[in-house]
Amino acid sequence: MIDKRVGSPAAAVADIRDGATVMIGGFGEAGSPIELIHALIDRGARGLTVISNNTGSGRVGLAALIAAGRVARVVCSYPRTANSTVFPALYRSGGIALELVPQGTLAERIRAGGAGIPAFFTPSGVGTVLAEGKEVREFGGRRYVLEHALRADFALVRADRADAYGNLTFSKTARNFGPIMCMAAACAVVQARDVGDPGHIDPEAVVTPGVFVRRVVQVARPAQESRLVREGAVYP
Amino acid sequence: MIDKRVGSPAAAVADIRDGATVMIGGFGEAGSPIELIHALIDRGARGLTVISNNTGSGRVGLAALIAAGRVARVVCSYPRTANSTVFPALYRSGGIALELVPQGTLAERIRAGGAGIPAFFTPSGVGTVLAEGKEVREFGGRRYVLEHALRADFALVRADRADAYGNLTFSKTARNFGPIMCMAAACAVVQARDVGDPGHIDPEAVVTPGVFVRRVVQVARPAQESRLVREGAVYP
Amino acid sequence: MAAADIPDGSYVNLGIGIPELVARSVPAGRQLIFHTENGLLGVGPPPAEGNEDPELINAGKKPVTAIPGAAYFHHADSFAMIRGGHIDVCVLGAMQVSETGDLANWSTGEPDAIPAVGGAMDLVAGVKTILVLTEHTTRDGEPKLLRTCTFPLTGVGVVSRVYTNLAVADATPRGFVARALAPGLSLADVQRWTGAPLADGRSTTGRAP
Amino acid sequence: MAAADIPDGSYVNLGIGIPELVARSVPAGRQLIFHTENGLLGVGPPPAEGNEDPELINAGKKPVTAIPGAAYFHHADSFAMIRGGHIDVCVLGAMQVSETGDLANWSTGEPDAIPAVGGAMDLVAGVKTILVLTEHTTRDGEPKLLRTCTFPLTGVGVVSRVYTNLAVADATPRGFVARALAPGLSLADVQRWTGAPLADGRSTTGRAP
Repeated sequence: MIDKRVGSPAAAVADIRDGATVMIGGFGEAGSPIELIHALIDRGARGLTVISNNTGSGRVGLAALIAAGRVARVVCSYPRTANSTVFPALYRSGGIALELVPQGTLAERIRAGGAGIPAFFTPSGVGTVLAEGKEVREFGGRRYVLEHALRADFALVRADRADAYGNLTFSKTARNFGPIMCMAAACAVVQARDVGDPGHIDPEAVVTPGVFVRRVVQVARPAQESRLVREGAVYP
Repeated sequence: MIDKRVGSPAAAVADIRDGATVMIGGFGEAGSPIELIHALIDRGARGLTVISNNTGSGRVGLAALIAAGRVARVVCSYPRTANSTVFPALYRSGGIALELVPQGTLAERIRAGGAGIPAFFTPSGVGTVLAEGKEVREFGGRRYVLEHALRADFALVRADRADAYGNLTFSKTARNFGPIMCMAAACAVVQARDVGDPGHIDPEAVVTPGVFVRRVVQVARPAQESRLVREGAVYP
Repeated sequence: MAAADIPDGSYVNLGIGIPELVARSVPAGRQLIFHTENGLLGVGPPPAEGNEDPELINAGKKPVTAIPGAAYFHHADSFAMIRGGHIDVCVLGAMQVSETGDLANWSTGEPDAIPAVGGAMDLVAGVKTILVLTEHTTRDGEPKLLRTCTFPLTGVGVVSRVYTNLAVADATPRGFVARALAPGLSLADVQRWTGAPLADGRSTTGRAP
Repeated sequence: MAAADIPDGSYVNLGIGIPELVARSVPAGRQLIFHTENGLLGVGPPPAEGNEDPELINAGKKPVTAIPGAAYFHHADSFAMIRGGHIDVCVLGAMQVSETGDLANWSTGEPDAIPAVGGAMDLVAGVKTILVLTEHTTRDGEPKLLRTCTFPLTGVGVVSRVYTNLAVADATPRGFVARALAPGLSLADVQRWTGAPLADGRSTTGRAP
């Protein structure tokens, strides 16, 4: 039987190599796959390119991955948040590269990567520094900029429910980038609160069909990033 | 209160004018909004451009709209089906224009229309007659063709459940083109089996958020097209 | 005042910070549906203390609730709503607004600033009506309403109307047009704090149209 | 035979008609998940008579069922799966296949034909491995395996392998390579019905690799 369940976050990320491109889900802490990120820190891969909406907060999760010096480059829409200090300091010192992308363009580039669309035109950013050097074309009297698809070797995503085939549902606004990152990565790795056999999820309610998911690991009680940050936690 | 419910299919399509572009949901009979199409026939608008995956079967629904001479042009991926005779005859006689589009390109052009993407590159159709005259560009050593968004004045769609805000769910493979056509039309008109107040649908289970829908009309027991065709029914 | 100008039944996105306050001043009898770009249509009021859910937040990453009739969706679908013109009104903050409606609200362009744009460029490109809610000047008293923005732009010719503590003014192809002034102020008073010519477009009733 | 060549755990799309039969001959102990482009992953066997649901059909518009662990989705998402390379194998019918893997399966190009392409062009452009299941010749005995297709193309260089009633042959940059022949036939026999040179690529065991 097809069974995408793996036993631990460590096993789920064991083949992420130096130099890999990794999409990391979440909008702030909502949907951030904190246990998978910590397993990636333990794994030790370096020189990563991380595609994520933010850069984490405090010294846990994504911020801890960056603090550990594992990330060479981030592709991101909003790399500063409340309690975000690790990325700003590293960026100012020249220790990390940044490709800044408007949030909707980031989402659409990821969706395009998953959907086999190599490039598309968008009105977002036209006439701004983020469109500099890019092709601009007029359609119907309005100007649009050409943007290219984003793909990744891995995606780390947090879901709510999952089944053995990799079908997923999400919780409220923790859905955010998860579904499209699963589409755009060669190997989508998902931590889910509740994992069951096929039939566990109503086929009408599936948000991410299993074909987009390679591995599922159950994390029944994920850590809450904001609480860890308040408590001053540092990983590892 | 925002309430998108209208009293009848006739009221729901009362402002569809001659020359309008109308997207019509459905894949064969699954998801075909037959009561709305019949109301459109009654309404009498002519010179329509219809965007739909098929061209209907028998002499009811979409086939009846075409048989009534109301459709000047169809944009379609598969204009012949079992029991499809109206379109083929009219097409051979030069009575209707056809823009043939690969099914995935049709879906993506509609989605693009709804998502504010004026054009995108796709690998589908490269090297075939359907790409003739279109811009072809190489990305990563592979050739892609530029395709443009489709939009419409109206969409006629069949859903399963709906609420007063226009949130929708669909039934099984009757979902097909409904969600993206709601996105791509200035006025999306939906017939649904079951219509209720806000809160009627779990926010996690909503397939089409209400912002994409203008009007909802309850049709508790929609006619079954294949049964009508078997019975030799003719509309009107 | 901005809330009063938004038509009944509109779908509205509120920017982070001051614009979030618009949700509290919707006139009685009027219904707006609030969108947050991180995947929720039908944002409700903040939760009671102790009921915060870290997975139910707005674009400012603050806890919110969902109204009956809400819907959740992923980021690509959320920005399809924005980019596709389905959101009627967006209320944003501003660092600078030009007289023809250029908006700068994401970066001062200083070399050591951490650039962060979020969804602002998509919102101004896709939402039908962009309203700006801001102080009339910077903390240092520099005008924010200018002939031309000096900071990096968020969008070109996108702002319809600006609501400040001193005035309500439209950005038009022919420059700023004042629609209303704060009580006790003359057009000349407001002009003094404005970095571009301010035409008088007040209706005879003195009310914003 | 085609079914036996599809690896365990593959996601498979079956074209309308003969290819649908592949679902019936999956070897024991192997699991394939079937995709239909009209919005279902996890297509099950046909329903018992009387249990047909007109809203649960496959791309051929025939009633199907859904397996436990299935998922429904809309057309744009379905073709994102196809175009994005997420479906492993597609089995299609053919009118003509060229020796380098060009496929013609949607139109004879005759002036009075009603052109209808469906999802075939997206499938051949997006699915990793395209297998063709067809009679070796037309009803009139004309070869379908050719140096160059004469009918309008569905895709260029897309077919990996062709399964016919006479042979299994790969389409390669150097032309057709026979991998297996029907019992009792020689390569010369099959060559006679083939419109392009057919190299001998049979393994010593005589089994398709």
